[in-house]
Amino acid sequence: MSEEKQSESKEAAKDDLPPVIEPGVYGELLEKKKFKVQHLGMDAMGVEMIEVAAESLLRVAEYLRDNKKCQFDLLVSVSGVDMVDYRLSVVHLYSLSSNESLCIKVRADEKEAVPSLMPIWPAVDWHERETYDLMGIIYEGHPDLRRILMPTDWIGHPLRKDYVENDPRLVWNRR
Amino acid sequence: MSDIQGITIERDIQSEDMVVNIGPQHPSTHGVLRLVTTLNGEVVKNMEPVVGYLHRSKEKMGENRTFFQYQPMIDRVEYLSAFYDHYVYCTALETLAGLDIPKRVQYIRMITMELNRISSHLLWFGTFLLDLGATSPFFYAFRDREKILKLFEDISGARMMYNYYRIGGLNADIPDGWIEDVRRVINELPKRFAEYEAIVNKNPIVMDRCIGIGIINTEDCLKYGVTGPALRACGVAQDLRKTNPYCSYDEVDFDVPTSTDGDVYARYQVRIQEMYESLRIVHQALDNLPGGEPADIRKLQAEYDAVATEIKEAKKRVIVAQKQETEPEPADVKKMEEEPPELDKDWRIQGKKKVNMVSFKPPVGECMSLVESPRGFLGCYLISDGSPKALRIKWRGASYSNLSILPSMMIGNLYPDLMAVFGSLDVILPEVDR
Amino acid sequence: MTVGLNVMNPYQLPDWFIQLHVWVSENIPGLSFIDIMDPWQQALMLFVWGVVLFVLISFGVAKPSVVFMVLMERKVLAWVTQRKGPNRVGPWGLLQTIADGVKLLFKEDVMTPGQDKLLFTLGPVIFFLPVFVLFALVPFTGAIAQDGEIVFGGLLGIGLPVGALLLFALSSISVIGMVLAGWASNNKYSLIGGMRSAAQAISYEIPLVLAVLAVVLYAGSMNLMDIVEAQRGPLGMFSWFGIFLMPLSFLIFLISSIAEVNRIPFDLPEAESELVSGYNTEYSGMKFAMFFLAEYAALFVMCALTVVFFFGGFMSPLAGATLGGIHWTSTLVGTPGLIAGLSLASALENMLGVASGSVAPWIIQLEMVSWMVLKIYFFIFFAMWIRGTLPRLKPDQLMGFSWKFLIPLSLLNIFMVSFWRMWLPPVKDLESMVANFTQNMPFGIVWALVLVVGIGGFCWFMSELQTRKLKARFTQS
Amino acid sequence: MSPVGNENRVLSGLVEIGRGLATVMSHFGREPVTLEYPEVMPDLSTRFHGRLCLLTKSDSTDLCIGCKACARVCPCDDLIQIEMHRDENKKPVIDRFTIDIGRCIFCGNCTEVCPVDCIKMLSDFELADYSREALVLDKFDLNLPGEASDQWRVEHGLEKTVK
Repeated sequence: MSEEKQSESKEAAKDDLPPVIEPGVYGELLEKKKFKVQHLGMDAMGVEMIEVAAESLLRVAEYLRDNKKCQFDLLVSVSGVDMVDYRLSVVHLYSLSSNESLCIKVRADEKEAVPSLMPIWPAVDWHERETYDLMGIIYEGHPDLRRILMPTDWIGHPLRKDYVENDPRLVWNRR
Repeated sequence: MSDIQGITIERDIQSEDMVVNIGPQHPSTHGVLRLVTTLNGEVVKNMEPVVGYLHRSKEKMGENRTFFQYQPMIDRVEYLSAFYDHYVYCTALETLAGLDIPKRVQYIRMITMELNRISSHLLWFGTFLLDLGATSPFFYAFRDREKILKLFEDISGARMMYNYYRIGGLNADIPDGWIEDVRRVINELPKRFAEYEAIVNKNPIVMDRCIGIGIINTEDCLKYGVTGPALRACGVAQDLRKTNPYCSYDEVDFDVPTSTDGDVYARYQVRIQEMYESLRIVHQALDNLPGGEPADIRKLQAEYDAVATEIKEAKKRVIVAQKQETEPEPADVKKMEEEPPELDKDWRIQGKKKVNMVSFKPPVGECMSLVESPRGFLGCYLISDGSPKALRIKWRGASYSNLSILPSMMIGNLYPDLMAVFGSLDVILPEVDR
Repeated sequence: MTVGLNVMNPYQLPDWFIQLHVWVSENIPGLSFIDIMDPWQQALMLFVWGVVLFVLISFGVAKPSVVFMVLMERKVLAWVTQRKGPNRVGPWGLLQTIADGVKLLFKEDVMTPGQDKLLFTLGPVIFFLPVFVLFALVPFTGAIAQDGEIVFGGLLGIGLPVGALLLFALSSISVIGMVLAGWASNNKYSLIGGMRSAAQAISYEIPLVLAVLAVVLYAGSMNLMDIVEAQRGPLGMFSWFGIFLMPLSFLIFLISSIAEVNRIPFDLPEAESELVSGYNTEYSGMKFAMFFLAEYAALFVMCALTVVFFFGGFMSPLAGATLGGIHWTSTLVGTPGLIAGLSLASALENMLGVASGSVAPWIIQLEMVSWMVLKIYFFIFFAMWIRGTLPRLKPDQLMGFSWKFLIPLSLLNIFMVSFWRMWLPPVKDLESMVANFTQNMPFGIVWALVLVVGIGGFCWFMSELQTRKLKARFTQS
Repeated sequence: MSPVGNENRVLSGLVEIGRGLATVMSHFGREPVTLEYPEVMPDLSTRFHGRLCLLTKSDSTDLCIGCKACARVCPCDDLIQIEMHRDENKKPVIDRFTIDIGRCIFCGNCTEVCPVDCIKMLSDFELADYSREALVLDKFDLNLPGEASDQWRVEHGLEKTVK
């Protein structure tokens, strides 16, 4: 399976065309409802991935939570991913009724900001704080966005690829 | 959740609230957790958990170590049930690389994981009752947990930091006689559990301290992302082993214990029942373990090897005979055409082709693997860019979400209820802080 | 001789102390100015006697027993949890507590700047003193009379006619020490612990005293010695208050006494899972050791009182019974015991070269002490057993249990005991007991009514209340 | 499912406390599970992750070929340091082999990748020392003599004797 994928991507690179990705169940559903969604195919576990633009994130999330066909009521995790050029905020959802998972990716804009999912899933509270703390993604609309794992006076966001280890500005590194 | 349990506070007397820092070092915070609590007398008015005292940057470590180098670090993420962390990590990589896992490996993983669930629940049981003030159950639970840890030491060489699962298989096969040891232990455990229940289950003090305290319902769980026994105690039969079977959990028969009360006592009962269910799974997995004892497999392998050598030698003799242009012996010709027997591939402890740990490079891709750890959903979100190091490893610990519900459960309750409620959530701080 | 001394002994000082004083004033030339008749000097003597008594009891009885109890507690808790317990210092770890004590003695006495130094130091002292004074009130043996004359007044520090009253008055002083310690520590855990201890002491004094009130009612005296003697009945150990006459009283007393000495399940002032160590969190070194010692001493005293009030004190299980045609006053005063005891006594008399019949009372005395100590240690063991089993209550449950359950129950109990006393007044022989049984039947019927309707209905009512309370918790949220 | 039944809570409470007391007391005479460590050594399994050692050939000469595989898979930075050169017969000669046992996490990664089954783990866990320098074990400390190495191999099922 994975080799196929690899060869596919190699071919795609040869033809200089983006690989054609079939929309998944939920992506299709969202597209029908006229949401702007970019399909990213399935991940290795068979979980559908979609990329959503920051401005339509909240509406998509609300739809995914409330629609009878989706009912993604349990938020599993929020992770920030540093793709060197840009930062992603990845949300994993789980549905208690259909036992399906879904992965939503949101690209952070120039100000490293994405809308907070607090109104939809209050469970993101600590997850978004953690992602802000470690990745520096600012969640607009989060009521209490501050560091959670690192000390409050820490400089920089450790999980970013451009993070300076042993930053001399920190007191304990000057010793 | 509940308002102050029938206690009304009258503000006749001039009094002020007291801010108590519970933790970072406190006997019942199970690690280094700080709860900034505002108390009005003994009633909790406000509570804010402060975490991060145990942050060891495990996610950053994963980005600058190879996959094999990172493996020992996983043990330290959640050290009470480290097999689950290993499983989740190995599964993520195995699915990324598209490896088939032999049945024997799956069953051994299942046995170790369920034993680990028991050992983790036993530790929870002991410390929970210690928080309530009972001392003896703590020692009993640790005594029995030690027996399980001894089994783990026999199989992996360490009591808690196992480093036993490998990408595509296991570090080593189970040692000889291990199955008998496991059977001995799991046949003894139900008697011990019965003793625990005799001390605790219907004890009036335990009942009064646990029943109706820290009540949550399914909406609260979803609101805070609470999973595991805490969610099942609200009446949701959500167990990834049942709903999204991984490993070989679809081949064993077990129930998902639930309760509808959603209070501390319900969570206690769910966990106790889960231990019995885990024993059932271990029993079945031991009975159906493909290959059985490693000694038998080795014996069979030796026999097959002998036959294969015979065939090889017959082949050699035939070739020599053909070179010398003489008639080969008919027995040899007949033997030559035989297929050398092969050990059942389900009996291996590595995939067909052993993964080279040092130079393992998964293909480009990403994967979120989820398992039902003793505390709830344990996830590992892994992104690979095709290099021997991960682009991003994210741990989704169940305790992290489970802890976030604590303030809302506590506000309005009494300060001593904190110990019962916090104990019943079974939060483990290294998993929160990573 | 005794009569003469009593006249000039208004403070009830013990005879031997007066005699010693007289001897000193007569025989030591420099001290001949001492006049036993001077009331000021008698007051001074009272003070000296108090100090002597305190030192004697504290070093002779209390501290050795505490040292042993600490070890015993650790050993018992170890044995019920399949461990070995301390076994390094001395044979079977016997010297462990002494080693701990020496360590605590040499530890630095840590004080933080925010503490109120005076109260911080006063706390353990106030906690410590009354508990050790309590030892003086406990009768370890009874008096021994020979030829109508009291040879030995019994091993008893102060034989007051209002012993029981003084006892509870003293034991409630300790809590002031705890509150002071909690307040002066400048630590929030300590403060909460101190507050809890005050609330707890106030709540549990009441059922404790009410339970003893029943005993006093039945025995007809507040003198502890008399209370013990009142338990000498024709049925031997079945005449003891705790076993047959007032088991409910005993139960209430047991529960409240465990609460009074702050042990699991009532150890809220020092609940280690909530308050780290409660009121003594900030204490170290010798001050901590004083808290520690006093706690165990209080447990010892409370167990001793349980024995005195309910289990016949220093009496043997046979005392008062007529068995095999012999009226037993103790185990030794009976055929086999007597022979053994007397032969041992005569052997000792021969060995020491003293007059015949002067050792036998001492052997009986020794027997009494052994019974007392045996019974006390049984209850201490029971408290440790409880500690190994039960979890801790919450403060609101603690209060509720005392005010809503124990106090009404003990009031009912007093009713019951008074009717029982009317029905079966304490007698020394079996015949009059049987006669009383039929004669005073109306009181018996009322007693049974109180027992069945009162206690039964109360228990049913409380159970119903508790069930409703538990169920209501679900509907609340 | 609700644990709040309709039994009399006062009576059942007394009975249940009695049951708890009896259960606790039933442990009174049982054999203690405590192991008094310096006198009684713990029963460790053969796979125990203890002190690292270097197995040698039967004649006590070095088995290690200096491939540095162990150093590469070690999760701790610079824990294992190896310096080697090749003699005139192109045979590897280990000049320096040090393991900082004070930083070792005893994960066993190194033992798994060794191509000649040389670096292994003993069941020795008493590793405390007075200085950090003493915890850096060199080749002299790590090498097991030939006989002991052979014994180790027999105990662990590595039957081939290395000449």
